[in-house]
Amino acid sequence: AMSARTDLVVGVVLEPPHLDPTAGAAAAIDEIVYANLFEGLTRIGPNGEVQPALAANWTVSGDGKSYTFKLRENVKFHDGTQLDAEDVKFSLERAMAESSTNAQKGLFEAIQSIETIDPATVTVNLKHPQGSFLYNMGWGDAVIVAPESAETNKEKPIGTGPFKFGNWAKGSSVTLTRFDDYWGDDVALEEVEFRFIPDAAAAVPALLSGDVHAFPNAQVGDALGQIQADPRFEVVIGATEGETILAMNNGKEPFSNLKVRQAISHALNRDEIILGASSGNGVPIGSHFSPANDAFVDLTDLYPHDTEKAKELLAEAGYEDGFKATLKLPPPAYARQGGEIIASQLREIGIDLEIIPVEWAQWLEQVFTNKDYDLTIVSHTEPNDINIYARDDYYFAYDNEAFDAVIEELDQTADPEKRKELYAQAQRIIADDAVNGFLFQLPKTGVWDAKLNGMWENQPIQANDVTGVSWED
Amino acid sequence: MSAYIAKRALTGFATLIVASLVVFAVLEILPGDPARIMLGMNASPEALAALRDEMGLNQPLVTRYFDWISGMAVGDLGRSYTYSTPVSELIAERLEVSLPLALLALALSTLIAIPVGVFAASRRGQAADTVSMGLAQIGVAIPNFWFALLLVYVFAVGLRLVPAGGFPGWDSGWQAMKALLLPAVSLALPQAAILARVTRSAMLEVLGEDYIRTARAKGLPRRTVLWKHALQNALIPVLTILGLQFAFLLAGTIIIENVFYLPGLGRLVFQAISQRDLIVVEGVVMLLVAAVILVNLLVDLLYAAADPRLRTSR
Amino acid sequence: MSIDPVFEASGERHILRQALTNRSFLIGLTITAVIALMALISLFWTPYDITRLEVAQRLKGLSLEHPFGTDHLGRDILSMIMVGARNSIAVAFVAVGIGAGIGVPLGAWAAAQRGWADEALMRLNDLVFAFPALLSAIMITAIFGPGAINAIIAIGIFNIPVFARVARAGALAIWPREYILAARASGKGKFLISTEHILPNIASVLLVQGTIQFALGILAEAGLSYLGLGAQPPMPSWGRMLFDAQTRLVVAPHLALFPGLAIVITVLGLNLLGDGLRDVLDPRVRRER
Amino acid sequence: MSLLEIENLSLSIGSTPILKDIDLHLEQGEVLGLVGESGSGKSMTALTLMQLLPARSKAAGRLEFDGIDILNAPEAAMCRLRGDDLGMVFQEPMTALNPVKTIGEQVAEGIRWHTGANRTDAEIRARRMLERVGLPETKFPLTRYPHELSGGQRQRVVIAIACALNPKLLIADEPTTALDVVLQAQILDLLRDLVEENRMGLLLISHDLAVVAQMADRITIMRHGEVMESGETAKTLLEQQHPYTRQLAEASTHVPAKARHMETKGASAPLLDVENVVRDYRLRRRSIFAPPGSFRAVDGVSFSLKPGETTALVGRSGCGKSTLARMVLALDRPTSGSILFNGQQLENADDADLRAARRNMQVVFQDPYGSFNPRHTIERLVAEPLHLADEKPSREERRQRVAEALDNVGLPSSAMDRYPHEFSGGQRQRISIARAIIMRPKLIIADEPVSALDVSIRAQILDLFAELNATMGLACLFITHDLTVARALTDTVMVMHEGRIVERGKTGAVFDDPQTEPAQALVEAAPDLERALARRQRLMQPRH
Ligand SMILES: Nc1ncnc2c1ncn2[C@@H]1O[C@H](COP(=O)(O)OP(=O)(O)OP(=O)(O)O)[C@@H](O)[C@H]1O
Ligand SMILES: Nc1ncnc2c1ncn2[C@@H]1O[C@H](COP(=O)(O)OP(=O)(O)OP(=O)(O)O)[C@@H](O)[C@H]1O
Ligand SMILES: [Mg+2]
Ligand SMILES: [Mg+2]
Repeated sequence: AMSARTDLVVGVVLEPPHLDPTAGAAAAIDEIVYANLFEGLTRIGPNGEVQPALAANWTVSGDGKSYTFKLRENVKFHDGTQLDAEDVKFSLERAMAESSTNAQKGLFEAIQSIETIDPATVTVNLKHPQGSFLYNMGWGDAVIVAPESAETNKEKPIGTGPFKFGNWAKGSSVTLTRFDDYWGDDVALEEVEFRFIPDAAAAVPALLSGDVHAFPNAQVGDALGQIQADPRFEVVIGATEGETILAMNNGKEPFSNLKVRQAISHALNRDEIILGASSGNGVPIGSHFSPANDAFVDLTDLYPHDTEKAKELLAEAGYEDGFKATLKLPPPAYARQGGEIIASQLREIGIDLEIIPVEWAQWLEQVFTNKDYDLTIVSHTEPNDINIYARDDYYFAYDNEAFDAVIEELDQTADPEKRKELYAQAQRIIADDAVNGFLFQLPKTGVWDAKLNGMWENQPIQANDVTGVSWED
Repeated sequence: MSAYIAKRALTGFATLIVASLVVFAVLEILPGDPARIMLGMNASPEALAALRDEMGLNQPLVTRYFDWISGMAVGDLGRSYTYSTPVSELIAERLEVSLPLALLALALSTLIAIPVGVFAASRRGQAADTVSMGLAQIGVAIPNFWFALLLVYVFAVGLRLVPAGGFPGWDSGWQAMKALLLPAVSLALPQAAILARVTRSAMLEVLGEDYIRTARAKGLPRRTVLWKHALQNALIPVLTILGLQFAFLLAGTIIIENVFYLPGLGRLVFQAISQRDLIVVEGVVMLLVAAVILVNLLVDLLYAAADPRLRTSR
Repeated sequence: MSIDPVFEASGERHILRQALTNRSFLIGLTITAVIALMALISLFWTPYDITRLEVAQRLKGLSLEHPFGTDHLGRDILSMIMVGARNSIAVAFVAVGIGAGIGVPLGAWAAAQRGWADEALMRLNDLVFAFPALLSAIMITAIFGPGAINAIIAIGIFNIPVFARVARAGALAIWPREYILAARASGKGKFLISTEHILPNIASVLLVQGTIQFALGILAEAGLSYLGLGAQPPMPSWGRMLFDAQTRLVVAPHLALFPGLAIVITVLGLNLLGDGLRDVLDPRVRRER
Repeated sequence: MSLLEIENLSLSIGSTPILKDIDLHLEQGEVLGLVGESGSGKSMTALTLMQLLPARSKAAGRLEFDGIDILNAPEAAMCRLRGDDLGMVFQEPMTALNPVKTIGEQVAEGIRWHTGANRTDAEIRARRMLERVGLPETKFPLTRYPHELSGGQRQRVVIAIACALNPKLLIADEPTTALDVVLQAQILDLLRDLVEENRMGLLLISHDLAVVAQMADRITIMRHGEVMESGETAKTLLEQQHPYTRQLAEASTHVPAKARHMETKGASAPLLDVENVVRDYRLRRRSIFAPPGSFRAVDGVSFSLKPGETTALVGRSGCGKSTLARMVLALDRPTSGSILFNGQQLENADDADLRAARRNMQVVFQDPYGSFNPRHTIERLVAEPLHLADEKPSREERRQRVAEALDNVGLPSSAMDRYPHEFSGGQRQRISIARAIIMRPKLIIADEPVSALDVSIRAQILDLFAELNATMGLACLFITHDLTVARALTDTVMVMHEGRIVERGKTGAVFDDPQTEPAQALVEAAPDLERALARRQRLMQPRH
């Protein structure tokens, strides 16, 4: 019998700047190395659950302030060195350090100290109980690296995963190859190539011509229908952590007026927006929270599409004749196309939007840093990031003490039920305040060869874990 | 002749200096903070400051300019912000794609255009002339990215003869060549169309010259006169266009490299601009300016090769 | 003394007759006129209002209501093409205006002045030429943000050296003519000679170059828009329509077909017009680049 | 059987008839002169013979060369004939050679093609041929390019190409018009030698009766595509039976009635005083370090001109005549020396200072067409110097003055609203003279004002100059290489050679008895119809 193929070409949109997930924010890094090349103490599973990884198991102290991890036996780095507790201590301390360039230093903020009990046991002491600690340790930014190779990981990453670094053809692709001394079960694939295809228009022919076998996150827009109908391909619409919102500058007239924000929320027709901006894929949201999350509360009915109501509210706020405002749009298609639709919808209630397209660089500077904007459309893709509404000086310019209190409590709470309730509370507060126009959850449109098994359906974190992928014979 | 080259080198050098000032100044006023772009939305202010420091962005303008220029003098183009590898290495890698692509396109367009142009000129006013020049008109009018997409759907998606895009690297030999085929064709088409028209009109002009009549009066048949006497004389305007085209091909591949997601110079610089990887942009632009200067010089030397009158007059 | 009879027909009719029998010119003129008319009509009327989106009607194929179908936001593509013509043409036109308005006087001046002024101008020209045009256009749009105005500036700047070169080459060829010597012997200065004698005599070359640059401008706008740097929503332009169409080629090829054809036809028309003009205006003038 | 026999040859291009019923015949070793005014169809006759006619041409009649029916010969047969038995020398030596090929290649090419000789053999023959036309290997190696040769040398190469395979018939289409008189004489000598040596037939096309009279055994006179008269040269030209022949002969020896202007008063102050003028042209640097070389085009020239005086400036091509003229006109500045016009220093004056001088000094150029902006009306063209008037004339006044000037040169005022291309060559030159005199200048500088014109038109213009000189008392500096013209129009003459004035004096005296070598060469080489005919008659006497 013919043996199954063992090569895989995965299409990804962006090329990473380097390959060290502990030294850069770019999601493109994790999309290649997470779980494939680097592993942490824990890992995030296909549905966002925390699973054991380098730590085979762990115990938590009664006060929730101390975690003891039992490491797996016989774990080897790709350069042949052995993993031990010292490596874990080194990795975490390196990430926490003052001079650390870790992009998510917040993940390690709660850590007080790290103790190595024996070569296979590590204890992490926290300053205060942290509900999300095990989840945090599953992030790409918290993977375990070896002191010998930590500094050169950017160019030549050395991890403990089932694939080792093969080759990086800059601008083109990164190739990983099977690591034969892997501690766990052997993976089915010999070689995985992550090919960078930034242009949406190029993705479709790449797929149709068979050049690329899988796009875990295909930006193929309206072509999706066509691909879906093609038996050669499997299309899976999953969920991401990307809340797409119409962000409003709450610190600026007239958006500082609750009634105006509510009027805008009523004027939005989510179905039309999803159809036009995301080819009809995407789950409507009513607050800044992912429907895939357990704690999700559906608040989409709070401000149903109602032009009359919107006009009324606008009149109450003192803008009978509407007003003019700007809408700054970053490059992604959901923003540019969504922007055109939203502009046309708001025109119905008398708000005249001037569309200003900006590049990411300008968006970051003008909108995100300088808050020089009225409205903008953007997708927030970090998981569980409702806490950004509690940040001072965040670009929404939203300030609500009640909300801040909820987030603070959430941070201290480990009990799942309690956390769920607090999350619900938080969702409701920002929805009531109509801080932003909440549009939809970005879909994860996975497209791959129908003969391919084991691709992730959802994208709980930004990663393309191919350790479980295999070809059908 | 060598004195001439020396003079040209001198003016070329001066042009480079001015160009470096322009590039540096333009990029200086480019809005957007490279450090911010590298670290993303949620980066802390300290991390930002540290990175800015590390990238040398906090130094005074003049210092940075001279650092850059003096580095360039010894072949050090600096280190990319986004890739954190030496810019010269990045450029060298990308040239491996862009240079062969440009040369291939140039070869294709020349090999198609010159015979077509000569042929059309020799049949002035006849059906063959009308048809080939009509096609050339259309070739000039088609946006090359549009043509490229059509090619992809026909030859990559439909017939599956070549890949739809990407570049497997030169190690893969023939595969690499295949990957460059469609991009080269789509680059070559409008160039060939222009070149064919230039060749034709240059030929027509030459064919009206007295010495063509002299050659015919020697008893040489038409075809011999066409290829042996007329073509070399028509070469000057053709060379001019070829020179312009090469510079265009090397830099103007931005769009085509995007369509075919080729890791070439054009895409490198496009990406670098949007990511504010200024040092890369500076390096690439300087390289392109130098290439244009060099190609111009080369073209002028070729002029002299094609036309002996230009050899002694300088 | 005997008086010679004065004979032969007047020149003006001659040009008109030439024009009416020149095939390229006629075809080119017709195409250009139709496109211009379409753009003009769109100022007053289009089949549908393109500022109103009917998302539910998106990506409809060709039909009686929508002869060219609808786009991804449910707009009528015929209407979009009409309005897009306006923008594409306006961008190219103003860019040519900038290029000619600055380049021609510069070129004429350099030719009149010779010496260091000429040298300096030519080096400056080389410098602009040395910068890859598209790349610089990208930088300009990166500084000022993408948009039609900036596309105009970017394309316009690169038209300047083209016109300067053509004007200079044309003027240099005219300066040694005997009638210039005669004018100088009549005490006319460089400025008067340039405006009275040089410019009218290079006008036809410039006109021809103008149509070429116009055509190139439309292609350049399309290229910039294709990279997302040209006209911006809600303003349609042919290039931007292609940009929007590229991801939908498999599902709705008409999205790319019509704007693409519009570009091809317009550029073709302009090129034919330019070729025709060259023949009509001055069959003797040698083509200069 | 004759070598060449043409009977009833007609030619039309498109629907325009060009040649009508031409009859010609030519024997071996005979020279046939074909003369006629411009556009009479001389070149077309030659091209028909070579079958190198422009597109859409149709020839009919009988054209037999060496027993071959040329009009019906296939292209391949013509290719065998051209360059082998049938050679042709074209009018313009400057453009007749391919600029990118060496002269060796160009001469050898035909030899190789026709004889199948290998490169070395062909080159040996080419070398021999070039030596034959006076370009010896030692000084002119085969590897020279055409631009490295002078006009006369190039014309020799063209002749070498045409004669490389000892053709039975050589057609020479105005082989000397682009050359100066001295060179012309050399080329004509060469052609004569070739005819004698190989018993070659020569069809010599020219509009210059003197040249033909000197060379041809028989002559055929054409006009408007028809043969007017043909016969033995001396007889035809002396007897002048056909009225057109008489007209042509008169025109080419035309001397304006010397209705001379008022006597130059010896005492009057000079109008123009040129003192030791030098003009150096800078040459391109050979290297960045070497100082730029220079070429002295005018070398220490001094002369003066009194009001009303006419002076000729003659000399070989390139001797510096035009350069001197431009400096006198203040269109160019001398490197050193001084020019005093009408009491005003010109050499360093700026444009504003020059207005007064310009008002009194105008210019007429060689090429009447090139000296007009083709886009301006005659009114505007003629009125151009009015720019110099202190008061801007009104529109009526301007038209008035233009009409007057046109009248002075014999043109109707209706010409005013027309464009230059609507006029004949002679009329155009009149218009440019009208422009020159509209400001009533004291001096006119005429740089070869008739050399581009046909003989018959030339005569009219010379008359006009003579008349203007008489009626207006214009002083005139007349630049020419044509001694007949100088003799006809001027009181004094200056002979220029390599930038210097080598001889000067009363026109008649200098030409009758030239003292310096350059002047002698000029006079000797100048073709002269009467002298040529006289010699021809002497030669023919014994045969009677
Ligand atoms: N290619 C052409 N197409 C149409 N008519 C032509 C063409 N070439 C020449 N003619 C016309 O044919 C006639 C004869 O021209 P040809 O050249 O034989 O004159 P020519 O006697 O040689 O005059 P010249 O002394 O000026 O050389 C002229 O009226 C000319 O206008
Ligand atoms: N701009 C220039 N640079 C260098 N040399 C020049 C320039 N103009 C003219 N010469 C040279 O100066 C010499 C005199 O030229 P000029 O035009 O005065 O000759 P000419 O006597 O009028 O000849 P022709 O009878 O052919 O018109 C020539 O050898 C010419 O090559
Ligand atoms: Mg002739
Ligand atoms: Mg001269």
